[in-house]
This record gives sequence, structure tokens and C-alpha cells, in this order.
Amino acid sequence: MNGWTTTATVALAGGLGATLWGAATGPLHRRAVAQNLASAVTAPALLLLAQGYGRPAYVDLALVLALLGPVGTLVFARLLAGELADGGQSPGGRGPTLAVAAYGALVVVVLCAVTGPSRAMVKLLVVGVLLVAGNLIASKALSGGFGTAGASAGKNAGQERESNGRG
Amino acid sequence: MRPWRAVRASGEVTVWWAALFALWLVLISTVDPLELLVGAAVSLLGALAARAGRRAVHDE
Amino acid sequence: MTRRVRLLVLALGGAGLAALLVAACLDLPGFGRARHPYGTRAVHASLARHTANTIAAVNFDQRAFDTLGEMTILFASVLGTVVLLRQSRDEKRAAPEAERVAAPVRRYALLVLPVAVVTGLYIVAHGQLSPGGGFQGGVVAATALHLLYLGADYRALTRVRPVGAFEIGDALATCSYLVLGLACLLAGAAFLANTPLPYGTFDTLASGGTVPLLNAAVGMEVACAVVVLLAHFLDQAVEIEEEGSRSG
Amino acid sequence: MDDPLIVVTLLLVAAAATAAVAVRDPVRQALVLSVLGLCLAVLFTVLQAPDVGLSQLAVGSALTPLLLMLAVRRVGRRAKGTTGTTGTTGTGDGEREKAR
Amino acid sequence: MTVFPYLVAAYVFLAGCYGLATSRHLIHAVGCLSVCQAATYVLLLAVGYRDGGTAPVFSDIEPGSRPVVDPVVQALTLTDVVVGATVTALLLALVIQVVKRHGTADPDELRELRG
Repeated sequence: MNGWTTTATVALAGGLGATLWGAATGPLHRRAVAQNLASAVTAPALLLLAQGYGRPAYVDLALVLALLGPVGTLVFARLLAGELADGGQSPGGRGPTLAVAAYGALVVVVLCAVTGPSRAMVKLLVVGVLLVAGNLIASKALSGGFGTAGASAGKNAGQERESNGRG
Repeated sequence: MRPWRAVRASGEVTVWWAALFALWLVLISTVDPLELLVGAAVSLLGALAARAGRRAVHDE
Repeated sequence: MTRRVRLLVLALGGAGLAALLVAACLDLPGFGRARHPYGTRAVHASLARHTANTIAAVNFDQRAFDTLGEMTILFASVLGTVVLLRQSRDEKRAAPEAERVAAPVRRYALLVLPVAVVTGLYIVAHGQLSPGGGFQGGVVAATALHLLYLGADYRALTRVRPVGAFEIGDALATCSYLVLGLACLLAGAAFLANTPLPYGTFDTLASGGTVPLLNAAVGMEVACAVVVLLAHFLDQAVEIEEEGSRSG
Repeated sequence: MDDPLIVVTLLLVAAAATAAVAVRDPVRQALVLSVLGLCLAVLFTVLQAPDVGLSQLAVGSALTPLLLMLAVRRVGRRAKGTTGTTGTTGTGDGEREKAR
Repeated sequence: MTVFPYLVAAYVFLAGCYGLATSRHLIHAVGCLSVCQAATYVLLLAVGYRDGGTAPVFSDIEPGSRPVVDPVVQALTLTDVVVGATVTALLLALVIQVVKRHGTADPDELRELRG
């Protein structure tokens, strides 16, 4: 055990435990938000573990999760578009999503500072950008990114009109 | 019109190829000629996928 | 049998199984012990053949024949799915409608698609060096293609994904694994024995003899298999309508 | 066995598995299964099996949820047609069956 | 305490079996089966672990510099994770066929149909 793995333990016990509870109980919309947060919490923990074990090769796991975690959330956002729009008039989850994104960014910045300027640092930055951008986009998709007939939230109407035309 | 489209298409693929090749260089650990060759081929595949995806979404 | 009787039988069986499992667990060698005779030998064998990732060496060198079995299961289950999910006579196709997607989501999908394809291929290509390999990278690359369905709509996906080509690719990849095994036979060794190629420099892309080639074959098979599987599921879920029911 | 990280991740896996079994509606179960996949991936990393963790991440984060959700969508549409209950694609089933 | 991971694997397996037996929806049953599969992965990797070990992947460490865990069980698990997913797809395809034929995804109703 060192500082990195201890931090990862605390983050996983708190973050993944909370998101598991969120994904297993409550209304459908909150479960989907919790599922998105779960991947956003796990990827920084994997980066911390890679650093803690002294194995740069483990960063690939975080890279794959940063790429595919948001894709998984998009699956639910896409195929549950109707139900998500019916049930959740209050999207919620904005605060936790931003907090988790900030936590991910913080972890990446600290690890970059420790790594020093090198290719490994650029790789960490790539993972960080994919992670933060992916999770913000996925949470946006959950709160009405997929407009179904009559279910589009008012604030997204403009964007949807734009997306229907030629981009 | 037609040559202009060809220029634009090759430009799009080249930009994507360069970006993806840079990504490949970031991902790998040791650099040797075979690595670069495979990276170039993979980036070309990725660039073609990017263009195909963009066209599939935008051109009706 | 009523529900109650069934639960009772289940409880009895479960209790028996639990007792047996606990007894077995107590008899297993302790967690975290230092003695792993097979592991030590596998690491030695892998290093002798210049393969940095011992797990890839076990999969594609020491137990390559076992992996052929796994590939066969994969191929058979894809075949079974394709047969089960074919269009039956009382179903008709409906053209999928255009979907409305928020612009940032669509832009994200278009940007991440090539990045994920390259990452998947990177994981396949570096299977014998760093964590990864054909099984993982194939899934990543195939999933990446479906960002077009998630970030745009089904029509966009069908424009860039010829299912027939992927079915052929799946079969070709399985065959090439077999052909590589036969090539080992022709080279005068056992089936799938890692002897015909030089082992190369440790920790480079060309190290490990036949391991990278088998790895690439598996990567191609897994990628094609996943694309074909998802194509048939999407076909059922999005495109096929039953007589009389028209819902969207 | 002195590593608290292993204990924490094992407990997370056990909790996620319990939740995945206890949640009866397939759609909600798919959400829990995807979190279970993440817990498993972390456990595999902690047990020093990054290859397996990568496998689990690749399969569990997007592929399995997509397969499950597409199957639910297909099955839910059909089940709705025969039982005559109104309810949007699929998700009604679990609740309906609980009420029975 | 040295058997705790094995007991967790046994518990996960039994939980999956319970869900499988009491399931009221075939897709839920397929999900429970994947929980059972997860139990086997946990058990195999727990058997292969060693205290203070690291992964036997030598792209970023010197061979022999650190103790390594058992690669054989990892190789077994790794292939099964992906192959298991395609088998799950096959089972889901079976579920879709069953629902097409009988119009219900409830195992109990299926038994009643048979008479």
C-alpha cells in the first residue's frame, strides 16, 4: 500500500459504492446517471492504481474505460430515450457529474505533474480529455440528448433543430 | 467540381491520418520501423473510418 | 409443482451446494501463497520465446490449441445467433426512421469513432507486449463502429457496415488460425507449435514467433463476430416489424 | 490478505452481484450489470490481471448492455402486443410481473 | 481469512443460481447466468494471486525484478470473458425466438402453455 493505492481504495469504496447504490435503487433516470458516474469514478481510480503499482502498462485499462464507458451510457440514453424523458422532469445529477469530472481532471493533472514531460504524460492527458469530455457528453445525452417525438426538453430544442439540418 | 471534391476528400483523410498517427506515437512505448509501419497502416484505416462515418451521417 | 415447493427444493439444493462449496474453499491452497508451479514454468517458457506478455504466450503459444477451441465456440455461437435471428416469413421490414440527436453527442461520436478504432487495433497489435490482445482489441474496435448507431442513427451505421463482408472476414480469420497451425505442421513441428518463425528481439512488435500472427487472427475474428452479432440484434430490434403492430 | 484494496473490491463485487440478482426488471438489471462489470474490472486489476480487466471492460461496458437492451427492446415490443398492457418498450414487464 | 476471496466467489455463484431459479423474465435469467460466470472468474483469479506480486507482463518491468502472479489462470479467464459474451448473445437470440413463438418471456407462463 502507498499513497496512490490508498487514495484509490477510498475513492472506490466511496464512489463506486455510492454509484452502485444509485444504480440499484430509485427512479430510472437516477439509475442511468449513477451508471454514468460509476465509469467516471472508476477510470481515475485505475490511473491511480497504475501509478501505485508502478506499472505504466496498466494505463491502457483507463484508456479503454475512458473510451467505452461513455459509449455504454449512450447505449442506455439511446435505447431508453422514451422512458428517461417520461420519468425525469428534473434531470438532477448535475452537481455530482461536475464533481466527478473535476475529480477525474484533478487526478490526471496530479499524475501528469508526477510523470513529468514525456510521451507517458501526453497519454495521460489523452485519457483525461477523453474521460472528462466523454462523461460530460454522456450525462448531456441522458438529460434529453436524444429527442423523441414530443419529449424534447425545451432547452435542447435549438440544438436538435440544428442537428436535424446539415451540420 | 469533381477535382475539388477529390482534393477535399484527400485533405480530410490526411488530417485524420496525421492526428491518428500522432495518437499511435503517444500510445506505443518503444519506437522502431515496424512499429511506425503498422502505426501508419492502422492510422490510415482509422482515417478512412472517420471519413466514412462523417459521410454516412452528413450526406443523405 | 407449486411455487412454494419449488422454492423449498431450491433452498435445499442451494444449502447443499453452499456446504460443498465452502468445504471446497477451505481445502483450496491459501489465497496469496507464493508457490505457483505452473505459473513459474509458463513465465520461463514465455521468456525463452521472447514474448513479453506471458498471458499472450500462454494463450497463443503454450495453449494455442485450447484457444482454437475457444475460437470454435465463438464461431459456433455467432453462427447459432445468425440462424436464430434470421427474418421469418411473417415479419416484414420497415425502413428505420431518422433519429434526432443532440449536436454535441453526434460530434462526440464522430470524433471518438476513429480514436476507438485505432485504440482497438493498438491493443490487438501490442497483445504480445502490453496488456491486451486479439480478444480485447477486437471487441473495442467493433464497438467503436456502433458509435454511428448511438451517435447518429441506424441508417448511418448500415451505410458503412457491409454485414456480408464481416461474415466473410469472420470465417477467413478462423481459417487463417487453422492455416497458421498447419503451416507449423509443414515446417516440421507439431500443430500450432511456435517454431517456424524467428523469435525476434524481446519487447518489440515482431517478437514471439507466431504469437502476433495468431493474435491478429483472433482480433479479426472477434471484431467481425461482434459486428455480425450486433448487426442481427439491431436488425431485429430496429428494422423488423411484425404484421399488424406498428410502433416506434 | 492484508491488502484492504482487495477486501473492498471483493465486497463491491459481492454487493453488485446481489443487486444484479435482486433487481427484477431486465432494463434496470442491465444498468446494474454494467456497474458489476466495472467492479469486476477493478477487482481483476487489483488481483494483477490487467489483461482480464481489459477484457471485462471491453465486454462489460458497452457490448453486453447493448445486447441486453436490444433484446429487451425486441421482446418488450412483442410482449406488449400480446398481453395488451400499455407501457413503453420493455420496461413495463418487470413491474407487471411483480404485481402479478 | 485466507479463504475470503473463494467464499465471495461461492457467494456470487449461489446468488446467481438463486436469481436464475426464481427469475420471472428470461432476459433477467440470462443476466443472472452472467453473474454466475463472473463467479468463476473471481475464483480462478483468486487462485492465481500471490501476495506482493504483479502482472507477468514485461513490457515495462525487468523480468525477474518483481514476483509475478500466475499467468495460466489469467489466460483461461481472459478468453472466457469474451467467449462468454458471445454465448450470452446466443442465449438472448434464443429468448427472442421463444418470445416470437409463445408471446411471453415468463418461464412460468411458458410451462402453462405446454400444458
